[in-house]
Amino acid sequence: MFDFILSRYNYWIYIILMMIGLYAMIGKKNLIKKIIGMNIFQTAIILFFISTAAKRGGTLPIIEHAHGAHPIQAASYVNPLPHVLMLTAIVVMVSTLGVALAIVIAIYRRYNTLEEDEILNLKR
Amino acid sequence: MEVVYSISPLLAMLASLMGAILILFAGERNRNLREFWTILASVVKFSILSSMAPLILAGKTIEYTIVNICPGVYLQFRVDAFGMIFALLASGLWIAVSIYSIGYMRDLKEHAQTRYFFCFAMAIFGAVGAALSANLLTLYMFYEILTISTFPLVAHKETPDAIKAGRKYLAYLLTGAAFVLFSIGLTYYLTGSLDFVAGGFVGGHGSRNLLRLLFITFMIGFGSKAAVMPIHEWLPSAMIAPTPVSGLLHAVAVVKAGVFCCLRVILYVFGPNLLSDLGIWLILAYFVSFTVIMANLIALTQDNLKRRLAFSTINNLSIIILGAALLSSNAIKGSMIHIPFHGFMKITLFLCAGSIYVKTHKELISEMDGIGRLMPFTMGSFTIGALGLTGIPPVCGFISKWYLCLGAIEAKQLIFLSVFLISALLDAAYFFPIVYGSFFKKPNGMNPRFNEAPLLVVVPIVVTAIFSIIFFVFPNAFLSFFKMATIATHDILGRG
Amino acid sequence: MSLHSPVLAVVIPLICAFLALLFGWWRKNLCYPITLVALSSSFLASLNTLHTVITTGTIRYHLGNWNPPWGIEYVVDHLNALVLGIISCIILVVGVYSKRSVEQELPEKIVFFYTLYLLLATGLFGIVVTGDMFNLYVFLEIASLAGYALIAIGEDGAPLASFRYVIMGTIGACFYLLGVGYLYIATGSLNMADLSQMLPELYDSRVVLVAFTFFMVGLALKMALFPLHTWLPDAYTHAPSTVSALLAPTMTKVGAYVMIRIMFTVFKPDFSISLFPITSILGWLAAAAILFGSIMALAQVDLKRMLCFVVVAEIGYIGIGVGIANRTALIGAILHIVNDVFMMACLFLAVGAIVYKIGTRNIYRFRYLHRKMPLMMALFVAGGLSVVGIPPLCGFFSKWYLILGAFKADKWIFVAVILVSSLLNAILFFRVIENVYLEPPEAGRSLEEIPTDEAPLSMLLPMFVVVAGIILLGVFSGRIIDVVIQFAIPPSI
Amino acid sequence: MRALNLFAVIITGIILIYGTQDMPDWADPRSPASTHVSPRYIEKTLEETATPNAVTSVLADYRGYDTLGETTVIFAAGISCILILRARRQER
Repeated sequence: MFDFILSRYNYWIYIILMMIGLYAMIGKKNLIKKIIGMNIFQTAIILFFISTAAKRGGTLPIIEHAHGAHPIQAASYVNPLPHVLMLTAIVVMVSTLGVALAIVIAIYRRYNTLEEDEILNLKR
Repeated sequence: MEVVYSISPLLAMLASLMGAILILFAGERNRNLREFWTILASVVKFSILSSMAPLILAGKTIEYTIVNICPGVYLQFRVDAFGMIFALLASGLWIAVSIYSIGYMRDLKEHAQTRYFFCFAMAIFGAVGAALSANLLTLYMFYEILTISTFPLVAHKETPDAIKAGRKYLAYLLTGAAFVLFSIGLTYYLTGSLDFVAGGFVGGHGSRNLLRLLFITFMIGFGSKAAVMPIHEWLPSAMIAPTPVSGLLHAVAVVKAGVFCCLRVILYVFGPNLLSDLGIWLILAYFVSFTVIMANLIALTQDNLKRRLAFSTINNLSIIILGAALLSSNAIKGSMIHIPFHGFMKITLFLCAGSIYVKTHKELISEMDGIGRLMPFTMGSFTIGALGLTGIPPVCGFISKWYLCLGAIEAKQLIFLSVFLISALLDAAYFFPIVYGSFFKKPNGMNPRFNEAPLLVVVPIVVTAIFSIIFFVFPNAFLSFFKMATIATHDILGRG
Repeated sequence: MSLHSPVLAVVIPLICAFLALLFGWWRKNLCYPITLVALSSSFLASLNTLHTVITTGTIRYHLGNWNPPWGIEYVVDHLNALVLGIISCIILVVGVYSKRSVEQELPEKIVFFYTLYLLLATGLFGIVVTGDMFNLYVFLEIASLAGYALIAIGEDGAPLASFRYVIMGTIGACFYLLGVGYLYIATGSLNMADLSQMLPELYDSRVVLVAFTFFMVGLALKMALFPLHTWLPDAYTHAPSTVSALLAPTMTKVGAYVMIRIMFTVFKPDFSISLFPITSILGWLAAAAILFGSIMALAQVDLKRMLCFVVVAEIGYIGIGVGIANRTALIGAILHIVNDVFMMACLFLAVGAIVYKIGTRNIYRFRYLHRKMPLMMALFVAGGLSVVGIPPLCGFFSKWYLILGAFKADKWIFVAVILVSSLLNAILFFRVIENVYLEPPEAGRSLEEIPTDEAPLSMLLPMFVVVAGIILLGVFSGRIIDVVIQFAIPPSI
Repeated sequence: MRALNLFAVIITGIILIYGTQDMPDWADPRSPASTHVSPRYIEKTLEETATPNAVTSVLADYRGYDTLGETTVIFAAGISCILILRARRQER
């Protein structure tokens, strides 16, 4: 049992991070807090992906030795694919964040507040 | 049965579709051109249809397939004797009603006439399409086109009452259509086919109770259009529409299409054998008998002429369904010929009502005393129509009622024979006071001088009235309705 | 040429987006022609793709010439070739339409508008043709980002609606990405074809179950399936007319396509139908969506908002077809994707034209509209009747297949739901039709005095195309099924 | 409402944790992710792309198309921000 928890604790930590982020996204009334939640959520996903790349005993996926000296062992380098995916995902998430902030600015200019319920009151 | 492949059903359909489009293009500015298209389309359509009649009378059917819809179901026309009766009736009366409409609408300076004539053409398109359909899905398509295109006609006056009537019309008919769609889906699920077969095709598929349910949903669906009680309420309300529309609704297209579909389902989907096996025909027969009697009793109490005629229509529609439900050969024949005969007589009556309205703006029977002296042609035609609906010779209504009564005897159902007879008595009871009052009572406050409606209005009335008499003397005159009904009956019963 | 057509369909709008920005800097009115050129070449490429798929079967295109599963692969089979063709057609049509409406509503932002418009098109096309799970995510985000921004520049409430859409959309996309991550942990692959081969052995793995759940929830958010539709009505109501007309037909339908793709290609039908009974849950949710959408639509007086709820209901139709999950119902669902793209485009384009001309969307202020815009209103009625399900307009035929499918699956309650919603739709559209056509004229003012003030040709022409599409799709639905759709359904169903 | 949100979040978390039960142990070199597709990127990167850094070779070559998409996202985001923000200023 302890082994089981120990071997997966990293995933669990990210999942807890995700839950925090998700709660902020759907539960908070302040728009900026929602965006912060979104960021936490996305970061948790990035960490989750990266952690799948890990290999015990693996090192950076940069091939050091020259051709032909030893056959290259995949097991001795960590998995490069999740890193690549997350490089893309980080950019995507930053872009989302940027657009979200731009929209928040637009909202603030119109309503002079960032509290969702106050905005709804103003609209009424 | 020999099948002839021919494009003429499609051409007949295109005639009214093109007519409708041309009417739209002509628009309000070119009124004469627009009316010309209306008449031309109706004449072309009728002549194409009647050119097919000889083949039908020779016992053949005409087929034309447009496109596949789903496995085993095509968008397809198949003209058989029964469909031909209805198609000829609808397109033939369209000519009369078009001419009449032109006179009526111009005389009353109605608004939105382009929309009116467009929808009229579309309604006929739908009705004839339903008549020529080879299967339930094609039938449903044209049935819906008919329903939708009639809505603007019902609500034509655009007064709050008219809009309310239009809503009621749609509510009843679209709900009915939902039932129909349900039934068609179920039929396809059970049998994998939707093609009409004389004598029915659903037998042997599904459990008996499922088939009973199917029959009931079919009857609720199509019955809504045929104004079977208790789903008839929309029809009297729809009387608010201009009179030619009421004529179209009652005599030509809409309710007749409902009745036509009911008969299609009874005779070509279920078939007499299956229905008598399921025993459900008796329920249907009692149900419509109730409508037959009730509608006439209500008609007695109506003072508005058009409403009285509306209940008379409800009565006659149920008589037609009752005839088919009796499942005997004479009754089926009688109900089939009652479709066109009632059409001719009822349209005469409605056009008369319109003619009175055009001239005197009167709608209440109690105000019509002595009107026969003003409008002898109109009221003379009215008398012919009334006699016919009561079933008195020498008007064609007698023939159909005679066969219906024979059919009731043949089916050994004397109770339904008495239904026919009582209904005829009641017919007399509410028609003859009108005739009597208009000719023999003194008009109050009216100048009893000859003052007939415009020519375009009167001529169609007289023509349809004369036809009602001709059909008595020669039941096979012109269109051979009687012979077609015989062929259709033979097809249906001959197989079982 | 035909070999490259799927990728050309995606890349041409992308390149032209840069060009539009570049040339737009110099001359503002160059954007519109560039957009049209891009979209029409994209459309031609899609047609070519569709033709190739029909004649020679599935196209596999290896980007950068790396074999899958190592590289990214485009896989175009009958399903996505059809969706690609339809979507590119509508995007082009809306593009043609956009000119006047954008000039009126967003005069200052034409350049950026068209740039984003093309990027949105790129994103949607990319989602449809790709055969790689992660690539799909990237293009999903391109489309979504462009969508967020385009919605945010709408009328008064638009930024807030758009912000909510950002939040919900991001949750959806992140859930999808989580699903990809879980599948990656379980299999090590991102390629759809590769995954579908490896997954059957792992169907009892909890990782795969969770991945599947997250795909479904994420996509349900993206396609606005009840009860996760909450972002849609606000967002599409407040967006500029052209944007709603672009997003309402395409975005949700692409979401539905992805859902079908994942349920029946990445995962095998026996998993989605029996091992993990997502289809029955989906069916019930969709039935609720249909009723909810139709009833909520009844409560609206704003025509556009009403249509937004109709979109929610229409998504339900697709969902119900997928939920019933037999061959007939799936034909209905896919046919409904196709039909719905055209019907929604028709309705939203008409709303755009109404707003352009009279500046209100309140259906009780549509009096005389049939005098002002006779053609536009006639076309609107055609679209409305199609949604109601009047044959021979296309909306009927997908309903017909859905009803047949429901009968075959013995789900009579779904038949009832579909029929009831047709009636509710009838009330909806006849209410509008009544207000347009039958409102009695004001006292002392005859109808003849009201001048005709028809929408410009650049709006009418697209409407004609769309309505022609609605009629032709209806009449030839049997043919479309024979040639394309029947091959789009996995043979094991 | 608050309870409902919390409930949804907790359900999500539970489902996610439920899924981890069948995952390979953390950093297990025999996990599918480490053995199925990715080894080729490491073993062949020098040979096929002449790039010692496997991440770079995947980013720019094997899955270069994703990177094109990534730059497009940035482009879209930039245009979006201009579109949203500039518009407001002009309205004033």
